[in-house]
Formats: sequence, C-alpha cells, structure tokens
Amino acid sequence: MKKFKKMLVALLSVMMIASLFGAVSVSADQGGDIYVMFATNVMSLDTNLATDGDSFEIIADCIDGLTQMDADGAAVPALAESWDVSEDGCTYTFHLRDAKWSNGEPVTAADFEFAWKLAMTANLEYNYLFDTSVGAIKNADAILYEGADPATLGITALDEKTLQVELEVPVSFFPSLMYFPAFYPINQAFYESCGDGEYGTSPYTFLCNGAFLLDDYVPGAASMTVVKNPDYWDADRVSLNSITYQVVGSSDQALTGFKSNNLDIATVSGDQVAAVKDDAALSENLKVTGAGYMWYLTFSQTENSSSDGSLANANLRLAISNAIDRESLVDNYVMDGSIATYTAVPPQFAASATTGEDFSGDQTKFADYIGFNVDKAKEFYEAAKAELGKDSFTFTMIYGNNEGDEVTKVAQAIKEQVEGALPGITIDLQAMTKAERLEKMQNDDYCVALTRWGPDYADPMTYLGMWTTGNANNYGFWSNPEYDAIIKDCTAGAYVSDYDARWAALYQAEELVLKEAVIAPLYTKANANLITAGLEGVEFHPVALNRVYKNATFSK
Amino acid sequence: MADKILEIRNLDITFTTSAGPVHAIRGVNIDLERGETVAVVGESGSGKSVVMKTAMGILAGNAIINSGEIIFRYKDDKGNAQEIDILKKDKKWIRKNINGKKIAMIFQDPMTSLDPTMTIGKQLMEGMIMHMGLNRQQAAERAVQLLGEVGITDPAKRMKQYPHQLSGGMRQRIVIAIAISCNPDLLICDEPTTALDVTIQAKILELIKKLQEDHGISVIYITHDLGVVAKVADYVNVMYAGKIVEVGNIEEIFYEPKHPYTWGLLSAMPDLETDDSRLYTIPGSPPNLLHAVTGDAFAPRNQFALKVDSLAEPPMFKVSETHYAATWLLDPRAPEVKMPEELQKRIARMLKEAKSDAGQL
Amino acid sequence: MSRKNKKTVSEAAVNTYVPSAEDFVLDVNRDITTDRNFASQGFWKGVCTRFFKNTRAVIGLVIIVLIIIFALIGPSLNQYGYSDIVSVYDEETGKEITARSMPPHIPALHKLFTGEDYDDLFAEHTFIFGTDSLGRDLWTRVWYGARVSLLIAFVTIFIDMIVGMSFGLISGFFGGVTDSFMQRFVEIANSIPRLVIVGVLATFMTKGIGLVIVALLLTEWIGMSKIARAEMLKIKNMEYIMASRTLGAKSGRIIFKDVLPNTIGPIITQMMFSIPTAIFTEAFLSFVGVGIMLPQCSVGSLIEDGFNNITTLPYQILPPILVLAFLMLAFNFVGDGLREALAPRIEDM
Amino acid sequence: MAKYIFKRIIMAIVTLFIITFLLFMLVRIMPGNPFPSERMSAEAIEKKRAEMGLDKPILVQFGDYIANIVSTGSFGKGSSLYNGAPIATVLPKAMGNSFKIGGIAICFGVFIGLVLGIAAALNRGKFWDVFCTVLSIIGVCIPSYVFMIFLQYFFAYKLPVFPFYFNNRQFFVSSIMPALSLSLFSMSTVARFTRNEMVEVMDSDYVLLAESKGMYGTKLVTRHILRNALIPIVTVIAPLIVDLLTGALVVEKIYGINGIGKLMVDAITGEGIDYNYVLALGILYSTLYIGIMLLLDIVYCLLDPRIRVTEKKGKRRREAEKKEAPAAA
Repeated sequence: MKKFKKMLVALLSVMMIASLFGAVSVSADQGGDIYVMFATNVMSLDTNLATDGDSFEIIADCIDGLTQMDADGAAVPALAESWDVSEDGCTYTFHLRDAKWSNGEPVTAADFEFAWKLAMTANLEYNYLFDTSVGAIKNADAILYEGADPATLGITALDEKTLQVELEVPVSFFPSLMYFPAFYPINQAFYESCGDGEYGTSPYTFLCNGAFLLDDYVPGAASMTVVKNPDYWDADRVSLNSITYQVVGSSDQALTGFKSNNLDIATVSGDQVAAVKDDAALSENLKVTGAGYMWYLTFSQTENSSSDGSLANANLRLAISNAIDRESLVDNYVMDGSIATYTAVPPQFAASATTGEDFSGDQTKFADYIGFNVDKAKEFYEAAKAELGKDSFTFTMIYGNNEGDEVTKVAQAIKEQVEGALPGITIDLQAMTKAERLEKMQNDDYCVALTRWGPDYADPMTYLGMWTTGNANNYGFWSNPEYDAIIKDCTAGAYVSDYDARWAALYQAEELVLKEAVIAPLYTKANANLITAGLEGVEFHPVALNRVYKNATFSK
Repeated sequence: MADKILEIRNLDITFTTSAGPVHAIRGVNIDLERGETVAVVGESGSGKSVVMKTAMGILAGNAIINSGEIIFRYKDDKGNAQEIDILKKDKKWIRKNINGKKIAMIFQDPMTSLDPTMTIGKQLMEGMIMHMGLNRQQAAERAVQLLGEVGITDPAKRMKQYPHQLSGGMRQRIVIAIAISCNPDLLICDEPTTALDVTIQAKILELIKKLQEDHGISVIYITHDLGVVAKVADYVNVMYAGKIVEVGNIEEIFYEPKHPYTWGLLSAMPDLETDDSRLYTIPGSPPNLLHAVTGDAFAPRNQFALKVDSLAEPPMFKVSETHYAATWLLDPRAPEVKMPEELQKRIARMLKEAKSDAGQL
Repeated sequence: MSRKNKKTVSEAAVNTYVPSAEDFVLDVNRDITTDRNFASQGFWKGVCTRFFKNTRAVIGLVIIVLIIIFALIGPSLNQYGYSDIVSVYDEETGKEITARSMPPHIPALHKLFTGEDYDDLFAEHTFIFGTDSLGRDLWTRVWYGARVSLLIAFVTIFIDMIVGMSFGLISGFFGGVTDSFMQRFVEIANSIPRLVIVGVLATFMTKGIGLVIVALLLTEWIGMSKIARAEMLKIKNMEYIMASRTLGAKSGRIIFKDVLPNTIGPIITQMMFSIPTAIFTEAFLSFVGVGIMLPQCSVGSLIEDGFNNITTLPYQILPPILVLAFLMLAFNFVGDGLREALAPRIEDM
Repeated sequence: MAKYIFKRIIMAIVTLFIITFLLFMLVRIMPGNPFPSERMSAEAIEKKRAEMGLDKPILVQFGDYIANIVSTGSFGKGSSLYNGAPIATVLPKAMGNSFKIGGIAICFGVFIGLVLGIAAALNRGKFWDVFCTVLSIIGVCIPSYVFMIFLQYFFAYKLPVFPFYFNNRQFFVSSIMPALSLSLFSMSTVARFTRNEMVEVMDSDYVLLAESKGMYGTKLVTRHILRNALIPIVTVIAPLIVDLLTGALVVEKIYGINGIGKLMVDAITGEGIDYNYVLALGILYSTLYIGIMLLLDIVYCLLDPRIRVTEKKGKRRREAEKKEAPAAA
C-alpha cells in the first residue's frame, strides 16, 4: 500500500511545481495601467439602457457628452466647443468640435438628435430627465406621457457641427445635465448595424469617441478593460495607458486585493476601514469621498397589509426620528466616513450658483424637528400615544440584503436604539433584495423602509421633488398642498428665472418635510477609497459620474 | 513413512476485539501426510477455520500469533524440495508463491464466494494467468476443460455468465475448479458442503475424492458433520475450544473413541436405528474464549468430568501409535469410565455393517 | 472467573498444578445444563452494548450532549442577550462607543498572563469569544445559534431517514414503472432552483425557521433517496430476499426488515454528510431573508457574518466553525458507532 | 441496452417539458418584479411589461415561450438582468467558465477523493485512515468560499504563486485555486464513501477467496474490491458533478469568475427577477441533471451485472430463469 502514499505525494508536488512555473500574478504597477474596483456588476453599456453608477463610469470613459465635469463638478465644454443661450434661456445652440468615432466616422449633431429621439421611443428609467420636472425639453412631456410622435422632440441638427435644443422653461443647471450619460450621442448607422439588443454588449458592438476605447467586456463580466484612445480630440491630456475594472464582492477581499497591489483603487467599508485606520502606512492611501446618496427611513402613512396606519401620526414619526443616534450609526456601524444628516437634502452635493455655499451646509438648521434627543422623542411618543389611544406598536422594517454590509448593521442598530428609547415599540427586521423592497414600497405594501436616493443632477430639486403628491418616489403617500405649491413655483412657476428666490423657497419646502418627519434622514453615504501612492488626478463626484480618469496620472 | 506435507506445531493465537483479547487457539498440533485426507472436527466457534486461515496466511488484521510454527514441504517450479515455515514468511511472498499455487482453499458459502461483478471465466482464469504464466487464450481453454472436469454442463456458455445466474451447487463446483486450476499440492476445504443440500453434497464429495486421486492432492476437511468425515477422511482431529482434544485414524475415532467430547459428537449423530425419541445433544455451549480457561475447557459440559478437570488441563495421553486423547479419564489413577450404553450399541452395529460391506467386496 | 482477564497468555499455561490421587473422583453434583457463556440478549440490547463498547461512538455522543447543554445554558452564563449591543458612554468624546469587533477579552485570563487589567473602556466586560462587528457578545450568539443549527441537524436526520430513505428503498425495490415514475419525480423536484421554491413558499407561509424546515423537506431528501435506491438495487436479488418473499412476507416488511439493516452503511454515512449542507442552506435562506430574522442567528449565519471580515478579524469566524466541526465529528463518530452496532462485522474468530 | 437508453431519452424530454412548465409558473408567482425601477412611473412599467408580453394570460405566454425556443432556438432576451442583454450572448460565455472550472474541480475532487479513500481503507486504523476521517470532517465543515479566501490570502497575496483574480489569459493557472476550493467538499465526501464502502467489501467472502487465490496489492484492489464498492461511490459522485458545474456561486463571486452560478443568483436576487434568464438557467441545470442521472443508471448496469439482468423486463427474464432451472443440479 506504500505505492499509494508515494503516488499521492508525487501528485501534490507536481501540482505545486506546475503552478510555480505558471505565472507570477500580473502585478498592477507597470507604467500607466491601473486596476480599479467595482462593487457590483456593470449592467449595460447602452447609454439608453444603463441604470447604475458603474455602467455610467465606463460609458463616460469611452463616450463624451456635449459637456464634461471638471474637478468640482461644474460643466465644461467637451464635444460642444461652445454654446450660446437665447435671452429667454430656452434655446441652446451647441457648436460641435471636430471629433471622430472609433470607426473613423466624424461625430455629428445628428448623432445627438438620433440618440435623444431613440430614448423617447422606449420606456426607460432615465426618460424623466427629459420631462418638465428636470430638463424640460420641448414636447418631452407630450411624447412621454401623451404618446406624441418622438420626432417632435425639441432637438434639431441644424448642420453637421451645430445642434439646437429648445426647452419649455429655462433650466439653470442645463449644461451640467448634459454630462449625464442619458444625453450622450449614438451613431445611427452603427447602432442599426448591430442585432436587436446586441448594441453595447461587447467591444465589437460598441462605438467610442471618448478618452478610452473599450478593450475587453461581456455583460456580467467580472473584469473589463479600457485602453487609451489615440485619436481622442483631447488625447494629450490623457496620460493613463489602460484601466482594468475588477468586480469585487466583499470589502474584506477588496482590502486584501489592495494590499497585494492587485487593485489601485478599492472601496472598503465597515471593519476594513477601522483596520486601515489602525495601520499607519495604509491610512495614507485612504481618501474619503462623498458618494452622494442619502440613506433615510420612509414611513407608510396608509393602512395596508403590513402596517396598521398608526404611522400616519406625525408625532409618532418624529418620536422615532429623534430616538435614533445618528452619530453612533456613523461612528460605530457605517464607519466609512459617511456623515450624519439632519436635513432632507444631503450636504456636499448641491452648491448655490450665486453664493457658492452648500445648500445643506448648516446641519443644525432644523434642530427642533430632527436630532438625537431621547427626552424630546419621549414627549413626541407620549403625544402620539395620546392621539392614537394605543401604547404598544409593532412595525416591520424592510431593508435590502444586497445593498452593502453596513445596511444590515444599521437596520439592527436602529431596532436596538428605538426599542431602547421608546419602550412599547417593537421593530421586526425583514431582509429582502433591493428590487423586492422597491416593489413593496411602490405598491404601498410596507410599514417602515430603510431606503436611499442618489442625485442625478446637482440641484436640491432631485430630492425635494420626490415628496410632491403622486410622485413615484413619494413612498409615504404624503400629500401637502402648500408643499406642492412651492415645488410647482420652483419648477415651472414664478421662481424659475429668479435663482435666489427659488433657493429660499426650497428651504421652506425642506422645513415642511422635516416638520412632519415624512422621512427620517440618517446619513449621507461616503466612499472610503484606498488609492495607490503615485496615482493622482482621479476626480471623484457624488453626482452622475462617480470617478473620472481623464486627467489622472500614474507615476511609479 | 511418506513425508509430511504440513506440520502445525503448538500454534497459539489471540484476537484483539473491541470486547477484549480472545485467546482463540491455545496450542494446536496437526500433521498431514502427502496424499492423505485429514478432517478437523468440532462445533462452530472452536477455532477450526482460524487454524486453516493461518496456514493460508489470510488471517484477519487483528490476530496476534503468540507462538507456534507451520511447516509446509513442497516442490518449487524448478522441482527441488522446499521446506518453509509459513508464519515466518511475509504476506506478499505467500500470495505470490503459495496461495492458489501450492495450497488452495474452498469456502463454506458458495453464494458469496464468487465476485458478483465478474464473469465465471475471468475468475477462473485469474489464478492461472498469474501463477502458471499462461496467456489469455491458453487459460481460457484450460478453464473450459476444468469446468468439464468438475461436471458443469455446456462450459463454454458458463464462462460468460455471472455468479448470480447459477445455483448453489454449480457455484461450489466453480470454486473447486478455481482451487484446482493451478494443481495445488494441498487443498483445504472449509465446510465445503454445509450450505448445500444432501444430494449435491454427495456429488461434491465424490468430485473432491476423484480429483484427489487423479492429481494426488492431500486434503484437509474442516467440518462439524461427522457423516462427511466418515465418508472421506483418513485421519480425524477433534477440536474443542482452541485445542485438539483427540486425534486418530478413522477406525480408532469412530470405533474406540476415548474423549467424552468425541462420545458426545458421535452419539449426537442421527442414524436410522436410534429408537430414542429425543435426539441426544451435548448440553451447554462452547466457552467464550474472552475469559481465560482453567482446567479442561470441556469440564463444565462433561457428565464424566473428574474433580481434577477443573483444576488442571489434561495432557495428550497416548492410546496407540496414531491415537491420542487429552482427557484425565486415560490417567491410570482415574476411575474406569465406560462409553454410554447407547453409543456402545451403535458402534457395534457400525462394526457389523462395516464387516458385511467388506464381505461383499 | 475474573471479568476481564488482562493477564498475558503465557501466565495461564504456567500454573502447572500437579494432580493428586484423590482428585480422580467423579465430580457429579454439578448442573451442566445451564448455559453460562452466551446469555441471550434482545436485538436492541445487543445494539446498545455494542454501541457503548465503541469508545469513538461514546466520545461522539458526549460531544453532542455537551454541545446541546452549552446551547441551552450557554447564553445565560453571562449578562448579555443574543441581541444586546454592548456600548459605553465615553466622557472625553461625549459619544456612545460600542464594543464592536473586539477579540476575545477575558479579564481573568489577562490578569493571569500579563498581571494587570485591561485599560480600555470595556475593562470589566468578559467576552469569551470576543464581540461581532456590531458589538454583541459572540459567546452568547454562538450558543444561541447552536440551538437553531442543532434543530436543523436533527430535522435533516429525520427528513433523510423518513422521506429520503423510504422513497429510495421503495423506488429501488419495486423497479419497473413505479421506479421510473418516482425517479422522474426526483428529477423534477431537484431541477427547480432552491431560490424559486423558497420564493414561492414565502408568498403563502410566514417567514422563519418553519419555512426553512419546509424548504429542506422539499429539497434535502434527494441525495439520500439516490443512495438508498442504489443499495436496494444491489441487494434486491440476494437469495435471502427471495426466501422471505417466498415465505409470504409483504413488500413493506421485506424492505424495512430484511433490506434496510444491510444497507445501513452508506445510508448513515450519507445522513451524516447531509447535515452540514442543510446547516449552510439554512444560513443561505436566512441571508436571503426567508429564514430566521435578524438579530437572531444560527451557526451558519454566524459563519457567513464572520466571512465578511475573515482576513481582518479572523477570530470572528473561528468559534462557529469549530462548533460545527465538533458537531460534525461527533455525528460521524456516532454514525460509525451506529453502523457497527446495527450490522456488526463479525471480527474473524 | 440501446432500447433502454432510447426509452429513457424520450422520458427525459417529457420530464424537461414538465420542468419548464412548472418553472414558468413558479417564477411568475414569486415576489419581486422583472422590471424594478425607482424612477419610472407605474404606466411606463406597465408598457414595458406589455412589450415583453407579460400582460397576456400565463398559458398564452407559455405557448409563445415554447414556440420561440422551437422556432428560433434562442431563449429570448432578459428583462432586467444586464438591462435585457440577450441570453444567447451572455449564457454561453458563463457556461464555458463554469464548466471548465467545474470540470477541473471534479477531477481534483473525485480523483484525490478516491485515492484518499482507498489509502484509508487499506490502512484501516493507521495514519491514512485517521487523515481521511479528519479531512472529510474539515472538508465538509469549511464552506468552499472560506477555503477560497484562505487559498487566495496565502497563495496569491502572501506568496504570489497564483493570480489574485481569475483572468482568461492565464486560464489554467488562475483556475487551480477555485477548482481546489470547490473540490474540497466533493473530495471529502468521495473519500469518506470510498473508505466506508471498501471496508465493507474487504470483509466479504469473495475477497477472501481472491486472496486465497494469490491476488494481492493493486490487482486485488482494482479488480475485486473497487469494482464492487463503486456502486454507492458513483451514486455520490453524480450529484456532486452537477453541483460543481452549477453551484459555485459564492466562489465565482469572490474570485471574479463570470459563471452560471453567479448568473443564477443575479437573475433572481440581483436587479429584480429576470424570468427568461431563470428559465434558461433552470432548463440548462435540469438537462444536465437528467443527463447525468441517465448516465448514472447506465453505469449501474455496466458496473453490476445483477442490476443489468433484472433490467430485462418480464417475459425475457422469466424465460432466462426457465432455461437455467434444469441445469442447476
């Protein structure tokens, strides 16, 4: 039987030797090649179909819009060399520069017209950016909601290099809206040459005119690569050779990937951030950036299969909101630099065009409605119990189990804090997928939900617009005519042309929301990024495009 | 004096079982002359098949051989005589040179002795190919010829069949064919016919006798059935609780048994004339060798036991050149004890029959 | 006679007693008919004696009993509940600090080795297994989790025994049309992805351990039925089966009385191996939100939580994996012991 | 034998049809919708469902689904996964990865499992037996993804022998670690079963006869012991093969392998439930499972003549017995 032992030992040693000669792992530090981490799958590269941040990032690497984001998020000319605006602010004429697609075809105004009108023909997630609530492009509402002919959209290519866009009402942030992927151009001839649904599913069915070319990609792939585009119109400012994206599921694994320098940019969360802070060398690489989206609790104010309707009582909601210790949430559970938030609009994302200061810079503005004050919470709770005539409540809080480890921790922390501060309230936690959670919230089949909202454009309206009566995201089904009136004025009414007045009115709207605790803001998510030494110039943004590499430099 | 093919000298074996050490063999001596047939008789659990498995070198892993030697004399391939002690040889050497080649064995239950997933032909040819260096073709021919020799009809078809398609009797014939396939010098049969019905039993015994005469094989029978012993054996060893208690040639054991245990065995054998309504059985059951044995192991069941039997173990008393028995009754100081009446009458009848058979010859 | 005669063999032969004349007298006054050696035992009594003689099996049983005891009393040994987040108000920073992600923190031992107490905020707290990343005591959670996982383990054994084994044996025994029909049912049952089955169950059942058990009931028995069927096919044509059939035994009796004891080997091995799979299935279902609700936990869910910080906080995954390993070791030893006891291999006598 | 296989294939097709129908219904009953959206209004979602034919009655939808497969051979487009990427482009690539790595894992698992099991059975009680028991306990308790992280931490980070992530260019080298970690469970199961079965066979009479015939060592093991022990071993290996090819979702997620395990989980728990992907993957999985189970039954017959003979149905079997009866004596 000794034969078997010899055979086994031989087998194991052969395997080890074979692997030694196989290859030392591809180290990530030749010249300008960087390895960047994605936390989730890339959904699609078709600018019309893409819905998630990672997809936008790769699309923006390969395709330019009319404008681009500079370091602080302002719109700078890209494919549009310059543009002029009519006096009433409703007509934009963009003058395109000479730029070429990766198949040699020139980029023309017709590409933009084709792309936008193509968007109008399908039910897409981001079609709402065209309608009067955001971009207010002429006839967009009629096409989207009344079935008008897509050709009537207010966009016309006057000639190869000039594009005219007409708006229903002047939109102050319109240029910054243009760097959002939904407004990028698509070459009609190439699009129609691909099979149905084939566009954007591989490097051969995708056309680039941006800083990088798509080199390796398959839908749902775990790793993707883009390489420098030599004939990009601004090629000399791009110094990176290639970017390889690697989908990494767990934060622990991301940290190991970074430490073994298989990742140059990695996003870590929770305990890994704590571990990085303890390690002096590693903490130099740590760079906390605003992720832009705000986590908050939304309460269903109607009686439905999951809730007894007691949350229609504002005092009860205020009690819960004030029983939550947001500093402890951020310090002990999220721990990745996220900021406790006491306002309905998250800080660090929307700055006033005139004064330049952040809309939610002052977090104590609504201190008397929202904060961590157990006594005040008890007062609200007693008032609520008196009004409702009940002294014990059971709520089911739904949360997503595929939206990050910290979400599960926050849910359990809130349960502990609220049950600790307000005896008589029991919160049952119910995990489900994000999609299932959304469906339950949209069908008003929930009681309390831990949810989030990410801004699509740099204006407070992306948040405050959500709580108007009948809005798809008004999950509490709250209706307040005074609130609706203010929002109406800001989008289409008196304040449209008067910037400062609009800015002040938005504050009033925010106060209404917080006074009745329609939502209980918790924290604004930040990303704890680890960036290899020697890699500078990567621009991080909380809105639209998370990371832009155009001006990044990587010196060994 | 024909030479002794096999000599087992005071073999002593203990088994380590989960319940503790079992002292199964307590000093066994067996001799076998070339060409003769020896029977080893005893109740089940007396250690008969353990001795033979030791001789074959296929003992279980948990056996410890405390002492003893097994001398085996045979002629090797080049024809010169060899004498070895099987206990000293390592397993691999025994498998290569002795098992199947010089000593072969037949087991009790034909149902499970053949590999269920292998054709009869292959199982037959395996031994020959390995020991006699025949190629497949030659082995196949010899196999068919062997099947014919052991009395199997239409052997060519049987070669391709599987064990479960044959009856018990046929399977035992095939096991015999396998055993003699390499012309062994010694054939050990461990209760070959116990699992078969009487008519087939007689055929199998005749077959073994015929093969023994044709090939000059010496045979050891292990059985608890005295009827079989009477038909085939030249010498008989009566075994009880791991020791040989009486040994002698066929006449001495059947007509002048000396050991009370042999008396018990003989009177327990049913035959036509017994008028006693209830068949005589030896009371009690064999001792559990987990516990040490003091004195004569048979004493607790022996109606003729003496006081000394529970004090010391009786040595082997010589009755004649070939007849020995280990019982204190043969000691001169012991009181004169006769065989039970019933047994004396039966032996007298057997003697009369034997003379009349001899007369007719 | 001494109960266990450990003396070596040679001693017994030495006491050569020299018989004297008066010994040679018939020793008549003895009852030779009683049978002293092989007192007859009932089958099950025999199984128990054989089982308890097997030291490994006993060790296995002891481990299982220990784990059950710890699972019951473990959580109550200290003052923390399985969901209490331990936190302390820190004067300097004026903030509430939770005892999150602390390695094993035993003041008594620490004093023993280093001679002085801990100096951190939680000096007087004892966390034998440390705390999880929320600040809850892992000792309490591991033993609380052990309750759920033990329940799952025994449920699995039950499912394998009752559903899986009998399905396989029946399917194998009857063969022909019934066998192919039952096998097609197995193929259909096994082809529906577990997530789909669980999703559908969740629509009309209340989520919780009950739903997990029903899900296991629907999916976990297939492996066992395959093994049982294979064994049955092998043994179906043995003579003794034919024999009992000729004696007029009904199929049920043959399957469970004649065939089962002889197929007990692989069946018990498979049973032992289906336990960890079931425990991890429960953890997966709890993660998906269909099994036990947070902050409850099971050994499987603790392993998954520990997995999230495996390289930075390895101590978090160690206790649950060790408990599972010991449980599995114990179940395997007991399984082997049972297999030996039920169908003892007669050691060559 | 050929007739038996042909009959089984027909049954397989029928079973597959039933599975597809059942899966089609079950998926639609499940919570979670095929078009999750935070921004689109209810009407827009309704229109999208209509586009995909979800507003028609279920039976009509099923009819269209089957008609589409039969006519175009494609499984159609996804609804939400990868924003509706066609299955024909995504599935083959994922299948390729999963089958290659699963294949290597099976070789590791089954081969090393068998060798360990044999070594343990032959050295009962000695080192190899204890090693095999301990390995099978560890192999079963430690989930494959924990072992994967262990391998990745030590053999791709501390000692950079293997690439840290899976990449197609160095296919073989970067699939050793995932295959090894996936094979851990099957290795220990196969080892355990092989040891137990062989121990049982080694006590049988025909092995004793084989030894008394002079057989020893590898010849004895392969020709007599292993063949008889294979039936339960093969029965354990068959489902393991299917699990390895399709069940490696967590390892795929960690090591960045775009396989069908990850695809199935994304299709159900990713962006809502993607009916077409779940169906396509369900059909793939059941075809694989039914195929391997058919193979298993065939192997049963090859391995064990007793089963092959009893498979001969009614009349022929009774004839065979009649012929043998007279020749028995």
